Order: sequence, then C-alpha cells, then structure tokens
Amino acid sequence: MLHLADEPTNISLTPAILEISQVSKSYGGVQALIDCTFSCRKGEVHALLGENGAGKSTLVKILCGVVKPDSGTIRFKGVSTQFDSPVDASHKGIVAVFQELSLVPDLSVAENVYLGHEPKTKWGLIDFKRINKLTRQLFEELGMDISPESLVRDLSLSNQQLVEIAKALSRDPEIIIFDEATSALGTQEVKLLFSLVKRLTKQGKTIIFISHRMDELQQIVDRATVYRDSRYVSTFEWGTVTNEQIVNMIAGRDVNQTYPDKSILLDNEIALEVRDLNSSSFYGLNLQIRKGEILGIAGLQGHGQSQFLQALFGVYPARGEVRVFGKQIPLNGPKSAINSGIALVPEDRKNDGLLLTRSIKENLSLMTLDRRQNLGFIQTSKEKNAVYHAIEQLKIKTPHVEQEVGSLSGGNQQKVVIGKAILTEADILLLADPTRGIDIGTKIEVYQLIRDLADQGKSIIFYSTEIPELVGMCNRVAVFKQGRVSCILEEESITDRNIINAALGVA
Amino acid sequence: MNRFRDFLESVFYRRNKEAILAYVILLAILVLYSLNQNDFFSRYGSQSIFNQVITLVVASLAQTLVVLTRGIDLSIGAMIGLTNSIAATIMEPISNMVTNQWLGIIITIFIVLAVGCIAGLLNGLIIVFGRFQPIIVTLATASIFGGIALYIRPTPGGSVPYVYSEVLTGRILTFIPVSAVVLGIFIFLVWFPLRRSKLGQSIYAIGGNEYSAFVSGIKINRTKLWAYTLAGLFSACGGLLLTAQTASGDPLGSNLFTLNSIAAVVLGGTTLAGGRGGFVGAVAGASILSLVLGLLIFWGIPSFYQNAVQGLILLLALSIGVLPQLGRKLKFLKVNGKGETP
Amino acid sequence: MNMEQVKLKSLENSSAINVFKKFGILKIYLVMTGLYMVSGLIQPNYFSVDHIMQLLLISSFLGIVAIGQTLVILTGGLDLSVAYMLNLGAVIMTQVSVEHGGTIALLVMLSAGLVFGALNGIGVAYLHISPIIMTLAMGSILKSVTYVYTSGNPKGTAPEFLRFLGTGSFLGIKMAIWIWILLSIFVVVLLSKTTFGRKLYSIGTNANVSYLSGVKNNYIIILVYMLSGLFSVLAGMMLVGYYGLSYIGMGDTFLLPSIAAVVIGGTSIMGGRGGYAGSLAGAVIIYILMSITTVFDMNDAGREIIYGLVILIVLFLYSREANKR
Amino acid sequence: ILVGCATKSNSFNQSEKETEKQDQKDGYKIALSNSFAGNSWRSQMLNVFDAYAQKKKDAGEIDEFYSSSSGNDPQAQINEIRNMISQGYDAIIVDASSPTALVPVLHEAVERGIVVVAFDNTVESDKVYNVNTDQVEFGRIQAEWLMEQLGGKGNILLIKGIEGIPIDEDRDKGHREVLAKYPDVKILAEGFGDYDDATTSVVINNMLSAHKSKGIDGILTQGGGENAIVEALKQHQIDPSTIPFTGEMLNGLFRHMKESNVKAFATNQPPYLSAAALDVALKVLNGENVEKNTIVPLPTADNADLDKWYVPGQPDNFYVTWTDPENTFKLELEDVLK
Ligand SMILES: Nc1ncnc2c1ncn2[C@@H]1O[C@H](COP(=O)(O)OP(=O)(O)OP(=O)(O)O)[C@@H](O)[C@H]1O
Ligand SMILES: Nc1ncnc2c1ncn2[C@@H]1O[C@H](COP(=O)(O)OP(=O)(O)OP(=O)(O)O)[C@@H](O)[C@H]1O
Ligand SMILES: [Mg+2]
Ligand SMILES: [Mg+2]
Repeated sequence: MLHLADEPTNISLTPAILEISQVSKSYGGVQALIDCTFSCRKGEVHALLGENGAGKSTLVKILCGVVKPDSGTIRFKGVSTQFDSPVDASHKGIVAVFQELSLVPDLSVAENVYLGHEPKTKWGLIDFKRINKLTRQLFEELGMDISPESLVRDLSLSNQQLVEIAKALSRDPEIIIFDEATSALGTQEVKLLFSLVKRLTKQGKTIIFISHRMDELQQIVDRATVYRDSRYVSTFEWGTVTNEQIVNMIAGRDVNQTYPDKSILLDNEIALEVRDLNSSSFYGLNLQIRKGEILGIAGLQGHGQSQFLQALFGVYPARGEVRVFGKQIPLNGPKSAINSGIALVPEDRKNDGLLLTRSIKENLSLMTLDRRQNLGFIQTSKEKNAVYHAIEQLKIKTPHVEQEVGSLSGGNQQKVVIGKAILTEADILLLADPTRGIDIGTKIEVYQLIRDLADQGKSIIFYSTEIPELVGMCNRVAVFKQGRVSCILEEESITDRNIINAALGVA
Repeated sequence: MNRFRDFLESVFYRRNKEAILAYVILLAILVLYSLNQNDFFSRYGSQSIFNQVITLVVASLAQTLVVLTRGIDLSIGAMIGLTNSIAATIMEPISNMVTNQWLGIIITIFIVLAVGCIAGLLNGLIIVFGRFQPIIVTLATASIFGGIALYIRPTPGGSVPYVYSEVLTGRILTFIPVSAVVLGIFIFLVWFPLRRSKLGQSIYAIGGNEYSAFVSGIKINRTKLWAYTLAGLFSACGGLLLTAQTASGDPLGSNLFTLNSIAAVVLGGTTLAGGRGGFVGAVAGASILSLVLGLLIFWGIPSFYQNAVQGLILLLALSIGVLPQLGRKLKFLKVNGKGETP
Repeated sequence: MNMEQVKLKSLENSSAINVFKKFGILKIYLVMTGLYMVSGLIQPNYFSVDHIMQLLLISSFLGIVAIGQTLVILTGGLDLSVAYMLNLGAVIMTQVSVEHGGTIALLVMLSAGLVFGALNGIGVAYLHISPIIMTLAMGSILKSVTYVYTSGNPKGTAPEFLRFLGTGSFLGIKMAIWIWILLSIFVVVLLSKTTFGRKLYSIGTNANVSYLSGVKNNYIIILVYMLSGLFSVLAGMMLVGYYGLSYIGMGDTFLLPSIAAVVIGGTSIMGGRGGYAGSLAGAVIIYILMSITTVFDMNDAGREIIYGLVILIVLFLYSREANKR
Repeated sequence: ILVGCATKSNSFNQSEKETEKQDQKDGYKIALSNSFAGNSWRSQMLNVFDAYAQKKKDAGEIDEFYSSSSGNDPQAQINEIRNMISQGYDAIIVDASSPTALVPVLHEAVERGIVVVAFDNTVESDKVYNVNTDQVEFGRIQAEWLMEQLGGKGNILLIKGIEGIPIDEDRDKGHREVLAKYPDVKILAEGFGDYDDATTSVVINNMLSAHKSKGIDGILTQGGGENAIVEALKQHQIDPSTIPFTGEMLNGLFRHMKESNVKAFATNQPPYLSAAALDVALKVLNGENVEKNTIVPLPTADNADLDKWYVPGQPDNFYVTWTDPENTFKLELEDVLK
C-alpha cells in the first residue's frame, strides 16, 4: 500500500540509486543502445530525452526485465543486478508505465491494477472484494475518479492511462518510469499526475520521466539525460541549460524556431461547413473552415473533439449537414469521405493508422489504390512515383520502400500515416493529435509540413492535446466543452491561458 | 430491486452476461422437452437428459480454457478418442490383475487422466516453445493422437466392468442422475475455484492482451502450458465419461467433439478472440447442441434436417446479439465513442 | 552526389528484399522436391512421368479447393464449409444435369457456390460472426441441404463435357491439370497485381486500418468467401468429371487437408502473410506423403501419425521466418 | 407461472396419449436408428424400411414408424436412442455406428421392455437380436471367383475397406482364408479404399504407378470403388477388360461390364436387411420364438448375369439387388425409388 507521507530529501546529496554503464543492446542488426550510461538519484525526477529511436524505450525495457541487454552493467542500490522479467524487476523495486498501454481490456479496472500480484483469500483464491477495496483506496489517494469495477474497455484513453499509472503505483516501487505516459493525457490529468509525482519524490521515490513535451518537462524535472542515435550524450541539472540548447542536444543540430510563421489567409472561400451536427458526444455543432486555414480543436479530454473528427470522416454516427465547397456530403464511411475530399490522420497509429507488417509502399498507397488502377490492376509505375514523392516530401527515413512499416521509428511511422492522407490530395485534412509521441526534431518537421499544406490551400482541422502546439500553429481555435464549441479564439486571442480558461469554462 | 441492481453490477453477471441468450434458448428447449418427452417428469427423463449432455459439457470446459487464452484446440476430439480407447482397453485387464474391480477402475482412471495431461501438455509445449499457431499445431497433434488411439484400439471395442458404466450413467439416492452430480462438480468444484485462482486470472489476462499480461508479470508460457494441459485433463475426463456411456472404446468415434465443443463455447457467449466469456455459458451451449436433436425425434422430423437445425441455431444465436447494431455505424476508432462528460 | 539521388537509388534497391521474401516460397518447393525424391527412392517407379502426372492430377482437386481457402485465410478467416460446398457442387452437377441438362446444372452449381459463399461472407462481414463458426454452421446447413435434396443418395452421372474435363488430356497433360494451372496463374496475379489482392492483404493484416483507409472491407470479404465457394464447387464438378458420378461425403477428405496445404505452403493462419504459390506446393506435398505411406502399406494409425508429424516438422522448418515478428 | 403452465399442459398431453394408446393397443410403434446416411446403400436401405414399414402399417400390423440417421458419431446415436426410448417405441431397429458403444443404451432399452434388433453393423450383445449376412463368406466367395479367373496364380492388388471396422475384418478374413490356399498368388500391394471412389482412386493410382511394370493380373477389392478402379486402369493405359476384379452389385459395375467388357464378380450386403430386421422385430413382438442371430443369404452376380441385373435407367451407384423380386419382400422397385 502506498503511503504519501512528507519526508523532504535533498537530492543533490543522495548517492545514485541506479547506475547503468556501458549497456548495449541490438535487435537483429539494429543497434538500439551502444555503450550507454545512465544514472539517477533517489528522490529525483530524472528526464530521459532523445529523438524517436534514440533508445529510450529500450533502456526502459531493460530496466523492467522485458528485454535483456547484450552487455554492460546495472547497479541498483549499489549492487550489481540484472532484471530477468517484469515480475523480477517489480520485486526489486522498478516498475514502468509503458509507452504502449498494457491493460487487459476485458478485466475490470481493479483487476488490472492488481494483475500479477493479487491479494489472496485464505483458500489461496483471488480476493476480488479486497482488490476492489484496495483499488478504491488507491484511487482516492491519487485523486482519481474511476470506478474500480468498471471494465477497462469502457474507459476513455486518458482514463486508461491513469489506470496504468495507478497499476504501477500499486506495486509500491522505488523507481517509477513514465515512458511517454502523458502523451494520452489532457491538461487536467497531467496536472493530477504532476502533483502525484511531487508527492512521490518527497517520499523518496525516484521518477524516470520520458516525454517529448518540453513544457511538461519544465514543470517537474530535476535532472536530465540525453541520448542520441543510440548513444549517451550528456546529463545535466535542469535549469543549467537553456531550452534551445536541450533541443539542439536532442536533435544533434541547431534548431532555432519551433513553429513556422503563420501565413495570412488570402482566400476567403469556405472549404468546409458544418451545420447543426449532432451525435451522442457532441451537440449542435456549427463551424466553417476557410481554404488554407488551420483550425485548432481544443478542450479537455473526452469533450467530443475526437468524435467530431471521426464523425466528419464518417466513422462516428452523427446527424447534420456537412458541406465541402458548398456541396453536401454523406457521412457514411471513410471511402465516401475520401471521395469527398476529406482525409483523417487517426490518433492511434498502431491500431488505426498503419499496417505494421506491410511495406511502406503499401501503407502509403492504400488510401488511394483505386486512383491508380486500370481494370483492377495496380499501375505500378504511377504507384512508385506517388510513393517516392511522399517519402521525399515528408523526409521519411527508410532504406527502401519495401521496408516493413513496423520497423520504423515512431516518428517515421507517424509520417507514413500523414503521407497516406496527403496522397489522397484531400482538400480537408483532419489531424487527430498528429505529433503524439514524436520527438521535438520530428515535430518541427511535421509542423512545417502542416504549414506548407495549408499554404498550398488545404484546410486543416488540427486536434491536439498539447496547447502550445495549437497556439503556435492555428489560425483559429475552437474550444470544446461538454460536446459544444464553447468559444472560438482568433488571431491574438489564441493564448494558452484563453484556451485553458475556455476549456474549463472559466470565463 | 436493489439486489437486482447489485447483481447486474456484480462481477459474476458482467462475466456471464453473454451467456444469457444461451440459457434462454436452453430453457425453451427444456420446455419443449417437457411437452414432448413422454418420461420427462420421471426419473428416467432427467437421467436421460443429463447423460445426453454431460460429455460434451466436459469437452466444452476443455475448449473454454484454451479459447480464453485466444487459442483453439482442434485435438479435443482426438484426445477424447485416445483416452476412451485406452480406458476401454486397459480397465478390465487391470481390474483382473489387481483382483479388485474398484481398485482397477481407480488405477485406470488415474492412468487415463495422466495420458490426457501428457497429451495436453504436448500441445502446450509445441505451441509455447515453437511459437506456432494453436489451430495448426492441434490440427497436427489431433492426427497424431488419433493414430496412437488406432494403434491401441485398431477396432472399436474393448470393455469395462459393468459397475463402471452403471455408476456413471445411473442415479444416486434413486433420483439424482450421476451425470448431474458430475456436472455440478465441474461447475462448482472445478470451474468456480479455477476462475478465482491466479491461474484463472492469468488465462483471462493473456486472452485479453498477451503483451499486457506479460509486462504485468503474468507467466505467459506457464499459463498457456497449464491451459492446454488442463484441456487435456478435461478431455480425458470426457473420455472417461464417454467410456461409461459406451462401455467400450472407439478410436475415431469422438472427432465430432472437437467442432461441437467449439460451437458450444461460442454459443455460450465466449468469443474466439479470447479473454471474454466462460464455462457457465459453454454448459448451456453444449446442452443446446446435444438436446435440440431430440426435438426432431419427438416431432418425427427427418434426420436430414438435423445439421441444418444445429447450424441455424448457432447462427441465430450469434446474430441476435449483432442485429440491433446493424443499423448503427460500427465504432472502429480506438477512442471508444464513450465520451464521458464531466 | 546529392542526398535525394542517394535516397532514390536506395529506394530502387527494393528488389533485393523481394528475392529474400521469395526464399520462403523456395523453401517449400525444396521440401516438396525433397519429399518426392524420398518417395522415388523408396519406390523407383514413382520417378516415371506417369506417376508425376497422376500425382498432379490427384492434387489438382485439393489444389483448387486450396485456392479459396488461401484467399480466405489471407483475410484472417477460415472456411470450414469447403467440404460441403464441394459435396453440394458435385451432387447438384449430376442430379440437375440428369433432370435439366449439363448447362443448367453448371449454372445452378456455380451460382450455388457463389450464393452460399456470399452468405458466409455476409455472416462474417456484417454479422461479425467469427469465420470458424460461420462456416462451420454453413457447412452444417449445406450438409442438410445436400441430404434433403438427394434423400441421401445423389442420382445421375457426369455429363460428357465434364468427363472430358476430368479425364481428357490436351498436349499430353490432363485437362484437370490445365485448369489448375490456369486458375493458379489467375489467383497469383490476382493477389500480387490487383487492387483486390492488395486490399485483401490489408484486411488480413489489420481490418481496422484497412477500413479507415477507405477499403470496403465488407465487399472484399464477401467476394473472398464467394470465390472460396466457387472454387470448392468447381473442384466438386471436376471430381464428378473424374469419377463419373457423385456421392455424399465426396468432399469430406478435403477439409482439413485444404487448411493443411495452405499452412504447409507458408501462409500465416492469422492472415496477411503468404500467397497461393506455397499452397500449391502444399497440396502436392500432401499427396506425395500419401503415396509414400501407400508404398509402406502403412495402416491408418501410422498414416495419421506421419501426417501430423509432417505438419509439425514443416512448421518447425518455417519457424525462423514465421516468428520474426 | 411458466413452469406451472408447462406441467399442466403436459399432464393433459400424457393422459391424452394414454387413452390413445389404449385405443390401439395392438398397433406397434417402431423406430429405426441409423448412423451414417450419406451413401446410396444407406439411402436405399432407409427407403426399403420406409416402404416396407408403410406396407405393414397399411396392413395394420404396426401403428407408427420413424427412421432417423444420427451420423457416424456414437454419442449422437446414443442420444438418439435415449430419446427413442423416451418416446415409448415398442421396438428399435439399429444400424449401429459402433459394435460396442451402443450396447449400454440398448441394454437400457431392453430393460425397459423394448425389442432391439440390430442389422448390417450389428452389436456385440446377447440381449439384442442381430440380422446380418455372413461377411466372412462375402470375402470368401469374392476371392474364390478371382482365383478361378487367375487359374490360381498371378499378381494381384488388394483393396480393403475401412480400417478397423468389423465388416472389413470379416471380409478380409474371408479373402485370406482363400488366398492361403494359393501360394502362387502374390499380393503386390494392399491398401484401404474406404468403400468410396475418392479414397480408392488415390490408393489404386499409387499402386498402379508402383507395380504396373510387374504385371497385374487381378484386383481383389471389397467394393465401393469400382468406378475409380476402371478409371485408374484407363489412366494407366491398361485395358480394363484384361484385369478381372471383384466388387459390389452396383449398377455402375454392370455398366462397365456392358460398355468396357470388364470382367467382374459382384456380391453385396443387401439393402433389404432393414426390412428383414423389421420382420424379426415384429415376430418377437408377436411372441414368436426367434433366433438371436439371423443370417440373410448373399446375392451374387458375374458377367453371365449381366442382363438379369443391369438397369440402364438407373445411376451407377444403384444397388441392383432390387431387380430380383424374390429378395424384395414383395416390394416393387417403384415403392423404393421415391
Ligand atoms: N522490438 C524491436 N525489435 C527490433 N528492434 C527494436 C525493437 N524495439 C526497438 N528496437 C530498436 O531499438 C532502437 C531504439 O528504440 P527505442 O524504442 O528504445 O527508441 P526510443 O528512444 O524509445 O524512441 P521513442 O522516443 O520513439 O520512444 C531502434 O533503433 C530500433 O531499431
Ligand atoms: N521490429 C523492428 N525491427 C527493426 N527495427 C525496429 C523494430 N521496431 C523498431 N525498430 C526501430 O526502433 C526504433 C524505434 O522504434 P520504436 O518502435 O521504439 O519507435 P519509437 O521511436 O519508440 O516511437 P515513439 O514515437 O512512439 O516513441 C526505430 O529506429 C525503428 O527503426
Ligand atoms: Mg520510446
Ligand atoms: Mg519508442
């Protein structure tokens, strides 16, 4: 059980609780980690930074016993250690909140939290009553409002992420690793998490925190380590280095501007018009988007934003009028949406965006196959050209077009998802959290890409959970609250504060 | 009223709500039995009904365990055939050897159960350590087990002590069919404790999401080995029950148990995608499949229709759950449509 | 040299990987040849052209059933109704052709395959019934349909044109083998060169992604089951041509072998990976095994065991690639 | 409420049935439980039963009859018989899916006063009446004919039936008994043809590939794969008329005799065994003393009898036994061919 007592510690004096030196790991031919060093102290929040594919998750997996390093030593609490399995690691005191959710959808929340270490009755059977009670207590302490008995499959993504965190904490670890645990969380939940992190560190727990969001890191990190290209780069006290320097360290080159300049909209033609669109998650939506405009969609998680995008793409049931360049379109599925000039970049790229075991070529051309066929036969040279074009335009890093998409880094995978949509030459692009989980360097590229698309006359609906991104990118931002657009911010009024206030309903 | 709501929210209900339809169908069939089976209300009637369903019910338990882990066992029929052949071949000789019928029967039962465990374990080992698809591995082992059964019993036959058949297909206390007692044992003394054990939880977790289960510290390999081994064990139990019903062994006569057990499991609300459902539903599914043909006999319908009746029931039961959704769009995206508005 | 040129050049290099992928197919053909050599060593007469023709002729029926099975398995499904489709096709062929003539019989039979296949597809696509169960139930229903239609005893004989398809030859090669070759080319092209094939693989890999990419999953799935039904009844028709008559249970020996042939051929039972070239060899391998067991005059017990062991051994042979994940 | 309802209506039903039964006390209810139903033999056997039973019903000797096929699954047939017992049939006639598996449930039936007659695939029990032909004799006469054709020496292929079933073993026993007397006859190869063309075809083709060169003089088969054999011989460029073989009394075989001049000998398990079994059941019900085992004689034919048996209008898989009125229990072809 977790006790959140206040016990201040002075981090800089404490010795390293975990020291890793010369660790290497390769997957087949791919070197994930080369002679990497890492060390963190008891009670600190230690950020692990790096581009996609830098090796961060691999290190996490090593620390949790999911994979074994090829060489190198791990010293935990001064003793040389190795972690044989997730159970072993958690017994020794290291638990991770993984990048990919690790919940079982058909078990209840409480069963998930205690999965693998269930309390037993005197008969040796699982004590479900106690599991529920303990979970309820845990949630109360953490300030979460989730019923322990509901099924995980019925929870929203952000709540699932919270359960994931509670699950890690239920094992009462000494070191907790958050591998991009905030990527699915909204502002509120992140706040909750950070206050939790602070309580935990006060209590002497160590946090290893992986995130690609600089603004978050700002709030909680004590020290940070940067990896690049599978190698250790440096470790520093947070605050001794400027943000710009950090970004440069991660990217390995000079990065001077995060967001491209917003262009002034010249064209006033209405590209997309939504009239009185209703569904079970949003009500009476009225929106207009001009040609070349980037419209941001903001709001707390679960207020109907992602359903709105899905509805426009025809995959979430909704009634109402949607017009593209004045012509009403049916809302009955991806095929007809694509034909009407709407393309969606889904937020869950692994489950909704990519055929992981198929080639880059197949993935990129899947949405537009029917445009490059003759009597049902694929026109190979046309396809090749289109695919090469997309690869170049998006700067997808890959040795060849036949490469399996699943073996690309997250960022490059994300680019493939966007590339699919771009190839449809749709006038309206729906982007659902398109930068989720991709590193800062790649993000900048994606931002530029989005800007370029808008400048080419595409209209973009840009839904994001990261507010700074919206501020940096959008011409207008529609803030959702309880399934309605609570306000539309324009030009100078697009600020972090205004968005948050509108989302929370504070005037 | 409150109790009812509690029940609706209880873990038991949530786990088994997919089985409700199967029980409704079963109830309808039993009502039709009561109207058509002349001796339904006699002792013989219930004995006949339980004897008809028990073997498939037990086979379905075996299949349930495997299906829950997102596997499938196509060797269940072969394992039943193998254990049935062994039992019918060795029971009498062993009884004669130890000169005590009961002791002989008990020794045979242990041997047969051990064989079932070994066969199941073998499935498990190949699937787990070869990392092959269960469907194709068990297809292959079914062939092997069938072959071994043929070596042991090249022709149907053999025999078992009269008492063995008599006891397992008869009644105790003059009115309780032994098959009903066996059914009770499998539900209350095997399934419920198993469901509440660490192993049971692991089986569900693996079926729900294998990677999640792994990083949560569930021993994937060990759990799967157990699931397949238990499937072998329960198939052996099915083999022993079949031996009692037939008082003989038939190496190839049990092949239909494989597909019927899958049908029963699915009819009972367990999805082949794993992680959801359970034995409670499979009991109803197996009973439906076993009993519905009786109605044809009562009504004098030509047996040419029996396969169609079974197939249609299966399809109807599975479609009913989906029909209401047909009008609506199916949710494809992961952010399940359930926007919870605070 | 500028960066973009370098990149494009490396992108062109993709043929290397194709060759690598094809190695999987190569392996299965090596296994096939190896087994054939073994059978020839045991029984030298098996090296004759006659025997090879016989082998191919016998394999052609299973090979054609395996076409449909391959397509279905590639979408992540399974068709357990092929045996009863085949039965139905055979029975309709003889019985209807006696009563209404061969042409009508042919039409009725092919439409029966398409219609019942479509029903399978509709159940899987729209009712979301798991393919195993849908086709199991359909198989059950078809069994009854066949029994009821024939009262358990199909009448009639094969019309003349069928006899030619089943037993005649062209350029020294049996018609059935020709048909098999043509259909094989058709399906290999279908899978590799057409949008239909591409979409089929995408459904098998991830139906969700496929749908969200604008693929009409349901249409493709229905079409795939229709093709499976069609090929099964076609195989039934050819069997009728070969034997000259039909009987109930004609297809029973094709169900599990059709799945085994596909899997031995290296297609993943989970869908999305594989193709027909492998299944073709898989079908031949199955009959080579049978011919080996015939030489040894092996009893059923031995045959069953060998059959199972060979599937397992083939699985182990593939394991390197299959488990790469 | 529901249960109450059901009970009421049921008791009503029961009393109604009882009065019914008293009304026609002398009429018997007879059921036939068949296992497999998917070949022409079984279908003709069932047709014969239905036709014959209908005749008996018209004559007032029985009151009700029903036939059902449960498939080759002992458990399913056991369940079927259980339900027949519940239905209160006076006699149950069985073509068993297993010689032993049904014994317990059939004994249950006997204990409840039901007359049980097994035929064709009979059961190993002394409480049950069995009606069958002599399957060892079946094998014996086949082999004797072939030996006569070969003049007692030569190479033959042996195609058996379904492995592990008693009929196959008995016929095989008959074959070997005879063959043992002819040391100059060599069995080049043997295999199981499963009494169907598909299996026989694979087996015979492989045998011919392997042994054609050694010179094949005859084929001894239990039957069921005649078409496959003729076909395979043609495929291997062997004139089928040069290889005598044995088979069943199927119309197709006689067609081959007529069209390809095939030399063959046929006998067969007559489909009218079901009618013979019904006769036995009625005799027992009427209190006559009947032997536990009834042996029905085997019909035989060869090329000499071609015109007697061949029925040009009928399909290949038609059992020609019907063209001999002596055997037909006074049934006409039309009664059976529905
Ligand atoms: N399952 C795997 N199989 C093969 N290679 C892998 C696997 N997982 C990771 N890798 C390799 O490990 C390297 C580092 O991956 P890792 O997941 O650690 O990156 P990361 O730093 O976590 O990136 P991100 O910021 O996207 O989380 C990659 O280059 C990749 O080649
Ligand atoms: N199966 C694999 N085989 C070879 N290389 C892989 C494999 N999986 C991943 N990699 C490599 O690992 C690196 C990182 O992969 P990974 O899947 O961890 O993405 P990621 O960087 O963690 O994405 P995210 O943005 O989600 O954090 C990439 O360079 C990729 O090429
Ligand atoms: Mg990572
Ligand atoms: Mg990663």
